[in-house]
Amino acid sequence: MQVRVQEAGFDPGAQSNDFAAGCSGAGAIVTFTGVVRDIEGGGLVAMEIEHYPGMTQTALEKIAAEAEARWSLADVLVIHRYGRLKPGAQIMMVATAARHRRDAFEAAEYMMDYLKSRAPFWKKEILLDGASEWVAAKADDEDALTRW
Amino acid sequence: MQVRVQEAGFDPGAQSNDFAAGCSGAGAIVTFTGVVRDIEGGGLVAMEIEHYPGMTQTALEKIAAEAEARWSLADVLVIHRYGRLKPGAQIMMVATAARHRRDAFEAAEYMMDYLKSRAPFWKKEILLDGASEWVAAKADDEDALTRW
Amino acid sequence: MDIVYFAWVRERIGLAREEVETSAATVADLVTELSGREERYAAAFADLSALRVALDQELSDFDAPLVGVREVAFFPPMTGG
Amino acid sequence: MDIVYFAWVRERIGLAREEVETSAATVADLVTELSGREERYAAAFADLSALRVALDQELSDFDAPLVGVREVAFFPPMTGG
Repeated sequence: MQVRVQEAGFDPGAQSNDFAAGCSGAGAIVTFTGVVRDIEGGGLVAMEIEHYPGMTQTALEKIAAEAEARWSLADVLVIHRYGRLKPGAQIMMVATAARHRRDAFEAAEYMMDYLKSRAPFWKKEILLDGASEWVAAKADDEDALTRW
Repeated sequence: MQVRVQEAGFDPGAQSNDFAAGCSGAGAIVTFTGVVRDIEGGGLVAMEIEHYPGMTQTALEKIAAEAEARWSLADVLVIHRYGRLKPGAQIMMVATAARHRRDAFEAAEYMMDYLKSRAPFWKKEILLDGASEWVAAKADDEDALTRW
Repeated sequence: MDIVYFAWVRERIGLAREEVETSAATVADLVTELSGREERYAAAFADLSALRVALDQELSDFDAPLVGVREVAFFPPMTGG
Repeated sequence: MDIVYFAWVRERIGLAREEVETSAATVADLVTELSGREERYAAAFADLSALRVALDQELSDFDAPLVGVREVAFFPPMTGG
């Protein structure tokens, strides 16, 4: 398991190649990358991501450990950034490696669903006109957890 | 939509970075990479992938078009190799980009399920002792299509 | 009409492609005709549930008519991905 | 006991962290105590359904006892990923 909470940017392609290289024997690699997207109509200057430093690493490791317990996985990677990110910047990624594609897909979706609602991050949109707004949690994201 | 049937190898990380760069506005990128894995106990020299040249491109484009019709996607990428591949080599990849993660995940899983059973590829394992064996289709893979 | 074979069907029949003159009305009729020709065809077509067919590069089935078809392909279930 | 605040809870209260002396038995009691102190606390805690709480960096709930707890965190629903 590799879990990294960092302010620095990362290269998702390079990360996923490194991850895959460490998982020989796994036939299936799934990655998810989350990217800052502009708001409807444009005008997003940046996304500020706040987190709970004492808790974040542990919370992410718990989510990754639960995925490893539920599915048959060769390895799991989670990277999540905090700080001020521009539109187009990578926010986070997860990667899973498994013998079988279903395990890799489901474990990646599971981790994403839990990251959305159970990892201590909060996002604030900074707009062109100087305004800023906290991103509200979506009921859909909370509901997604009932799948698991 | 980008669909490529090729003998040459490819770099999944570079491909997924290129793909993501062309999809600004999509917050969610999912990739699946399939890798040749050794058989139980070792001894796989190569995987030979035969295909139906006249049909393959069209069959993959149909699968990708159906994914684009069913989910809200910014773009879709499919790369599938044929020829003689060594253990550890990439066989194929799919990538999906969407505003929302659920679309990106489901479309990628859908394409993989259809690629497994509806794209005209056949795999033969070449073993150390000189023997070779066609990989049999799995009932599980056929059953997977009933999800959709 | 061109007939193409893939994977173990190709290996068992010993040919990747051949041109045949036939008046078979359906794929099943064509299979019966080919199976009657030589043992290697009969062996390849012994269990149709283990075979798939494409007509002019579109998946089809054994009941399908052959009217206007230029290329028939026989192969085992596909194993892509 | 340390209390930490995140996101708009931090902004509304105007503090990221503070140390308080309290004999509150549960999180709910602590919330009542803080809300009685100043309007900015009352405003931040007005709708508990919009808040989450962690005790010593583990998600918990408002009924949980505070015995032995060193750090209480209040924040809105998380928006990771």
